[in-house]
Amino acid sequence: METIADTNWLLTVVVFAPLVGALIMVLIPQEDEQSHKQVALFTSLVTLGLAAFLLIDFNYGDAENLQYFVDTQWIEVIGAGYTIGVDGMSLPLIALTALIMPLVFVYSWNHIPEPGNAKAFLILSLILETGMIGTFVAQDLVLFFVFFEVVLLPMFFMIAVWGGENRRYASLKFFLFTLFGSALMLLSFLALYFLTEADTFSMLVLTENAGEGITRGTQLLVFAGMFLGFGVKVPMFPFHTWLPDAHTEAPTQGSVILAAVLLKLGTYGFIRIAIPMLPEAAEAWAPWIGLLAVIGIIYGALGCLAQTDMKRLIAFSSVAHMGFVMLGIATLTDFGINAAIFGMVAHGLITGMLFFIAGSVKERYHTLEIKRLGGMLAQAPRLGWILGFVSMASLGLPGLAGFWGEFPAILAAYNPAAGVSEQTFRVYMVVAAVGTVLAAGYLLWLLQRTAMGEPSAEFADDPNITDVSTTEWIAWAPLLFGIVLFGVAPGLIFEVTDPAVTQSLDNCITTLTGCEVAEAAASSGSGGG
Amino acid sequence: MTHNANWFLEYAWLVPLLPALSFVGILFFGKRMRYKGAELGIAAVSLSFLLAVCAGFAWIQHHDDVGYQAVQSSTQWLQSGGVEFGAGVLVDGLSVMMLLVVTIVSLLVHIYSTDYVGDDKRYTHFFAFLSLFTAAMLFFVLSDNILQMIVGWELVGVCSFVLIGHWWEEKPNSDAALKAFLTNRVGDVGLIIGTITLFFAAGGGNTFDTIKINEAIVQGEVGHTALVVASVCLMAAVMSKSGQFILHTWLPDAMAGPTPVSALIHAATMVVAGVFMIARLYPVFFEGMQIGGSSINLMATIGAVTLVFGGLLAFVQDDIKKVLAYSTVSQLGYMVMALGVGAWTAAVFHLFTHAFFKANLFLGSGSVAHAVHSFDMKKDMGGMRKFMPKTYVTFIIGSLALAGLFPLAGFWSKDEILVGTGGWGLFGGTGGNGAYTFHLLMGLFGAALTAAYMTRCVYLTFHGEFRGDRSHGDPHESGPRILVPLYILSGLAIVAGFVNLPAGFQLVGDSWTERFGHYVEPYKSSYFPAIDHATPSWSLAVVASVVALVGAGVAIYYYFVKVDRLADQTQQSLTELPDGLSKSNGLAGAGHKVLVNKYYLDHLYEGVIVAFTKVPLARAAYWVNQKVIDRTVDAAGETAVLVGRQVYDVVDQSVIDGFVDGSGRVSDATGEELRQINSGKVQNYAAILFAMAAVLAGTFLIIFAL
Amino acid sequence: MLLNQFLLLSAVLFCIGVYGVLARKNGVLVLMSIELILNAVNINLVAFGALTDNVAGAVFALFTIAVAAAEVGIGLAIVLLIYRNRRSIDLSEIDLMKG
Amino acid sequence: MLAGIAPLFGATEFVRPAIDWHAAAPELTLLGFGALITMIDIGWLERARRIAAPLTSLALLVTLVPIITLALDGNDRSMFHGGFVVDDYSLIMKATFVLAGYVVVLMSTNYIAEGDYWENEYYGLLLSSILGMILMASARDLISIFVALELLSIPAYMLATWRKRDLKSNEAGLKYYLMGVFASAVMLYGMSLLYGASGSTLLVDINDAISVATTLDAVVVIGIIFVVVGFAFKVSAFPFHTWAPDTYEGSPTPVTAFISVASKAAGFVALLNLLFVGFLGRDDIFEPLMWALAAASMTAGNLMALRQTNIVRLLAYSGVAQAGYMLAPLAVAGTVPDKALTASVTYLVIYAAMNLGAFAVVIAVARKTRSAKISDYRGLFHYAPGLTVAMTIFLFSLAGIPPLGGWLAKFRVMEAVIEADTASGLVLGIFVAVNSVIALYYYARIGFGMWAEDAPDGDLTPVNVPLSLGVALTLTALITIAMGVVPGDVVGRFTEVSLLAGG
Repeated sequence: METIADTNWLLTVVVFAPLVGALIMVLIPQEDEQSHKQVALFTSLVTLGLAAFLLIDFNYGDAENLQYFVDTQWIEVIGAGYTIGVDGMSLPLIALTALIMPLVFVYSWNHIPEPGNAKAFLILSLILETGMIGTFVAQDLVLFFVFFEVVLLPMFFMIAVWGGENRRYASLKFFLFTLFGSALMLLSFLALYFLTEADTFSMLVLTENAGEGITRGTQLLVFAGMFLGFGVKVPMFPFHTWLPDAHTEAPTQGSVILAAVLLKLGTYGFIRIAIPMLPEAAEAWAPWIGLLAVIGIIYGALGCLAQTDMKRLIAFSSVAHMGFVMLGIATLTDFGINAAIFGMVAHGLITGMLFFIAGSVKERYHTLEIKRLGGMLAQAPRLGWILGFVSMASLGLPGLAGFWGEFPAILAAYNPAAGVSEQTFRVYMVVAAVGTVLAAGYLLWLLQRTAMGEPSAEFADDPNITDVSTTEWIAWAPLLFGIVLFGVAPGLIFEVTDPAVTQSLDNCITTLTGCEVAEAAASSGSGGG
Repeated sequence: MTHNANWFLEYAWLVPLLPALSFVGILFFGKRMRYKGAELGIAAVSLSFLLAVCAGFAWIQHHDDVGYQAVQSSTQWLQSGGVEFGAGVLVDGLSVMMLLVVTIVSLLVHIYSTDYVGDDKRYTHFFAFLSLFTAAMLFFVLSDNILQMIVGWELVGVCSFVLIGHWWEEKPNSDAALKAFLTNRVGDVGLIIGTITLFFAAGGGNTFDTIKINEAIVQGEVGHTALVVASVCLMAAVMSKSGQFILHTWLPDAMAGPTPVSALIHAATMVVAGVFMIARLYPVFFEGMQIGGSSINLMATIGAVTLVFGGLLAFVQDDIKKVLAYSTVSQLGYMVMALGVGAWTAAVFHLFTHAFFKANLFLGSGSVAHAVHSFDMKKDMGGMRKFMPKTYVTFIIGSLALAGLFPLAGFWSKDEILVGTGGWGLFGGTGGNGAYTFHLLMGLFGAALTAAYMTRCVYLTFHGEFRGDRSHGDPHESGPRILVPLYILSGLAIVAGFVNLPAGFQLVGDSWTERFGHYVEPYKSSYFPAIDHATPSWSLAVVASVVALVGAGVAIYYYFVKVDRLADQTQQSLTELPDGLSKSNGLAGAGHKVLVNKYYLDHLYEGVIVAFTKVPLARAAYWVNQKVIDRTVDAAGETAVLVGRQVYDVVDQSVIDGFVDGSGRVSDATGEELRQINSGKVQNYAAILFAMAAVLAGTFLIIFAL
Repeated sequence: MLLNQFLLLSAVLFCIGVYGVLARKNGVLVLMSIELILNAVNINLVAFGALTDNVAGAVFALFTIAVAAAEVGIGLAIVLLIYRNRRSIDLSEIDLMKG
Repeated sequence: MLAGIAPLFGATEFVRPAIDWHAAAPELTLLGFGALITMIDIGWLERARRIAAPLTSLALLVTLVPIITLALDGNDRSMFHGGFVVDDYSLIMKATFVLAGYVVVLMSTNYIAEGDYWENEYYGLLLSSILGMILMASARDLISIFVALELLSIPAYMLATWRKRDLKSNEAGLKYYLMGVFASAVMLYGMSLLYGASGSTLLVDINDAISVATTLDAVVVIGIIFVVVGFAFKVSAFPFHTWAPDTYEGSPTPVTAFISVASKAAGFVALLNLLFVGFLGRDDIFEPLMWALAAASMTAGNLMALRQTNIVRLLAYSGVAQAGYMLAPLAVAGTVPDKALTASVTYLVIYAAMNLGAFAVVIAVARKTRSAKISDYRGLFHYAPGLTVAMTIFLFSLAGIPPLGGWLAKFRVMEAVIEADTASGLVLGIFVAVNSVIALYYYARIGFGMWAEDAPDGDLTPVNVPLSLGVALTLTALITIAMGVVPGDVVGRFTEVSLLAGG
């Protein structure tokens, strides 16, 4: 594997820069909140800067191969390596994470949720960032697992400490669900380790190997373990119930991070690990994943229609949106998986933004009960319009980012990968398309109830209800811009992901057709790094 | 033309770009401008209009030079799965025609709006979205692939949503906006699926390019099943966008928006997007619906039903804009029916003429409403002729054009549609793609209806005595910014029909006939099916005119003669005759006396036409519309919410969450039980220890030693 | 000399000891019962050692005896302590902590 | 009977066995210091109080020296026909015991000094108990195992009863003592049977003898089971755990920490010695036995912990569950002995760090609240953020959340049971996975209370953490994190051990 020797350190720095910031903040006394905010913001900006450099420096002509590849020993005794690298599949997600965090810190500038303590809050956020970026760059199953879990604790506390009324239940539920999933996922990782001849956790090798030498029955079981692990995180129906609770109770920043990045860890796991490593099992499970995905789409939408709380509604909409992402993945086609990655980024921007709005609404109205809101367009017109805009993006309006996650996923379902039942997926396609109607239904309904009409008597003369503030503008503008940019020029993302996705699937297909091209696969599949 | 003609065709993408830039400009800087953004919008649309005109001339030249060859310029938009998706413009007669229609109507509406919504608090915002709509619509008509069409299709839908809900303070307005958007979304399901089917089925697979898809179909490379599926699915989209029966209910509700919006979006341009799409992807429908070979098909039938249904509904409206809205539904029905019977040019031509006279009528109604601050013909209008003579004239011209009276624009286009049905075999009319006699009859019936309801509308609005509130003084004529667009549009309503005089029209030379069809219809190009053109028929033209005149005549007799006279007698401004069957009050009694003493025609009218058409049929249609179709739409929404509640309460909260919480409780309870082991008594502990040791020993002994 | 006799004796002693530990309420008697078990062990060890002609068994027994002495010493101390504090050495009453 | 023994004495000239002083140096050092402290106590009485704790610390640190030199030397050593063995496994365990003892001393310093207790004896007894433990690490003979066990247990009985006037402490000591003695009696009976079946007290010989099925199978089965039961008591595996919560609750907290970590580890060491050297040939017996114990311990321990209101009792039950995890690899010890041993040792080392840390926090918090109620931990974050972060680290490490040390421990356990590639192994793996989730519930609940709830009575005076306790906390926290983040250097180098059969 040839490497770009000069900049290999870059990825490590990107991953751990937030942690360094967090360590510095540990040394600053708690009272000095301003310094904490500055350090946190600065750290995340540095990370963003590094990520931006990564984006520039990344060799797009070679997006299918891992770049900035580092492979050293980490825990020799268990054969786990510190193996990191980035290719077209992970690059957009890293960029998304690096972008979201500074916005969260900007927003936190004057929105530290109750009961305060900026120091702890910001440190946890930075640890989260390291965990999230780390998950996207990890190329070793154990490393992946560790980063995957690092995210858990800070999020738990974010909900538990800075959450709403019912935070205890929500945080525990979140924690238990995810841990349950990841425990089974770990079992699957171990099984992969022992069942393949290579005895390695290296994702590259396991991907090349693509389940060779594992009997079909075992593959199915191992895949099921990962399915649970990643599926809980996504979350897929019926493992989704933690999500609305977690979102509803989490502070705004927590919701944003949760929606924008955390949920993607699960779907990313599917496309990075579960499918390429066990293509045969993926093929067998695909109809079931697809089924749960479309159930999620419809179910999430129906759930939304039943909500009386704005934040909970947005949370449920995530279930539906991630359903589209999973449908794309379940087709096992390059179209579908490209769409899924796009959908992940788009959902991150859009739903993240929706949660920001919900947070601001809560701050102004001190309630998120849809019934009591109304007339936001009259009292805070910009806020109302932004809500309208983002709702449109969320319901998949072409020309905005959301569309490119949904439409290609539906498109891919028309013609799933060979070996996956076409009839079944065409039914899914129709159901998913119907889901778009419901999506429009609940989002517009939300918009109508909250933004349109006359302000209710309760809030009509409330001086608290002001329009978008400066910090909010700074925090939101990049997201809004991103929603438009990727909606108009979806190629920006598709062109990065496409080579990587195509290659990862090529490898699966090669294995499926039983070609003994181990040599060829070894040279191409592991290239780059 | 001094320029290289092709420049305007290749750079046609500038036409939508200008209003798009204007949208951004108005959005960010509009409030700070002198005229609050309106000037930017008008300037951009004017430029677009000029470019469109130039493109029109360029196209004519191009067509003369090289024949019907579309100019396509595209670039890669995105790439996925190794497939490249292009973005580009497709310029041919159809799109150039649409450019002209959209830009001119949009420009006039822009100008009109500066007065009409002049003191609106969201004036700037209104213009921003007018610009965006114009851009989106132009983008849509120029798309060279279906994916791009979807984008434009949805964007115009959003603009429609925003503009219908322009006065969102009132719940009915926002309801109407939601209804419009959601109904369209339902159709979009069809659009998405149909598009995807075409993507995989046509053009060797994996392309959205309209020309490639069309060519593949024309060359017979695409399986029939796929085309049936695609055409039926796309038809659903057309039905929602172009207000076809049964997805039309949003369109009358959409009248909640400001009148200029109704004129531009819900009469002239956006609602014809469905028609445009059929025209653009005609091979899909031609093959999928088997238009060429049969005498009945889904599309033609939907069109026919819609045109009659819409016409009937227009009868019973009291709101002037609703009359026009149902009229639009009816006219769109004509267009779809025309396409359904294979009369492509007739449909597109009707689209062209309809845009002008319907926009004219809408803006005219707006002018009246602007004066009386209401749209209710029965309550707040009447006798407006005296206050607004100029508006009256333009309105009359528009009505006549709509009614299809010679020689106004509507006459020519409607006549072509009737001819195109091929059902008029009796006196020399021939050909077409089959004998759609039923559709011809429906079309004729619709023509009579159109004339009649427009007569009613004109009477109620402009004749009789003013019934509105005079406390703020008399209504007065609108200003020039409203009137000038009305003049221009009524002028167009008069002359627009001449661009496509029927072949064999002996009054002019052959080089003046069928100009529109010649330049617009991609006949014999590689991406158009082989359709048969019907031969125009003098006899049908005469019959159609007579039918329309009869329709108008009956209504004139009813309103201008009978109602007027009764009004004179009773010294009241009446809107209709009291019910002849009821004698329970004085007014009704008087009416009844008049009735029984009059001509046989009365009986014919009362007993047959009115009694049969207006009262039961129109009212029945209205009842069905409001109580069945509309209720279905609402009920679908309510059911979804209800189901959502149920699913959420039962499945999510009880079953799934219950399972999760339940397992927690079971764990807790088990833990509690297990705690009993620790009784605190040390000898119990010892007993457990020894008992377990003994049990283990016993078990293993049994396993191993025995 | 039959090994079984010693083993049986040892087993019986063991059982008596276990019974005592489980059933007697008096702390001192429980301690004595434990001594019985330990002695059962000793008998076993010595018997087996003799059987296999191996000194280790006897050595083990010596260690056991020594350690048992220490253990019982501690045990008596604890029982005494409890008696001082509670004025009772009834083991069934000692259940301040449970669950 | 005597006739059988007499010839032995008469026939053989007594030859002093070769003694490798270096190998025995750790034990001898500790013994020397223990004796010294006792002497000083006897001589100086009260005046010795001030130096007792530092001297004990010194003793433990000095003991580390020979352990390190032995490790650097790297040779495996064996004495007394293989009854006493020094190999890398025993060295890492000795180091663990000594360090754990050191941390316990740090934790005890102020606790014992501030409570009205005898100090000199306390440290003397602590040292002898540790001596028993490090002896256990080298013991490969039934007799030395027994002696080591008693040497580590008997002082512990006394330490548990250290608060003489406290009824709970009395009760804790009594229960610990009675159960301990009873268990060791049962174990001894088992040992005597094993001796009978093999004719030797050396574990290697026992293994040779019992690996071949004989007519004495029943004796072997009962022997193995009784011996295992004796140590199952020591490691507080379900259902032999009953004493643990009561004793933990009643004992002085540093002693509890000592019992729950060092004493439990010693029990494991003995089990490992026995299983891997003595019974390895009979995996058909001990594997299912260990499977049952492991599965039952982790499940029951976790379930019982769910309803606890006292943090020490909760830690006791969590300790039962942790014992279950540690036993899990032993259920596949016959199939993948190396992996299983490594997994257990890794778990023990990491468990020692994180559990000691948790108790250190308990001690620190009790300095203010004078209670061990879980409800008193509410709002800890608001007045003792450092302690809260530390406690969070320990609890979630116990729960096995990366990147804290506990995850590596669980990972290795999972690795071992899955590598065995048997159905039972896999099922056990799922047991571990599911139990991690249950366990998380009660750990996270404490975490939630500390971080997210308000302090009872709104009392926000900070907790005064003395220096030595602070050192103990820092040490354990750092080790806990390091084990998870860079285990390659900390654990990997030491726990990749093989167990020397001796001889």
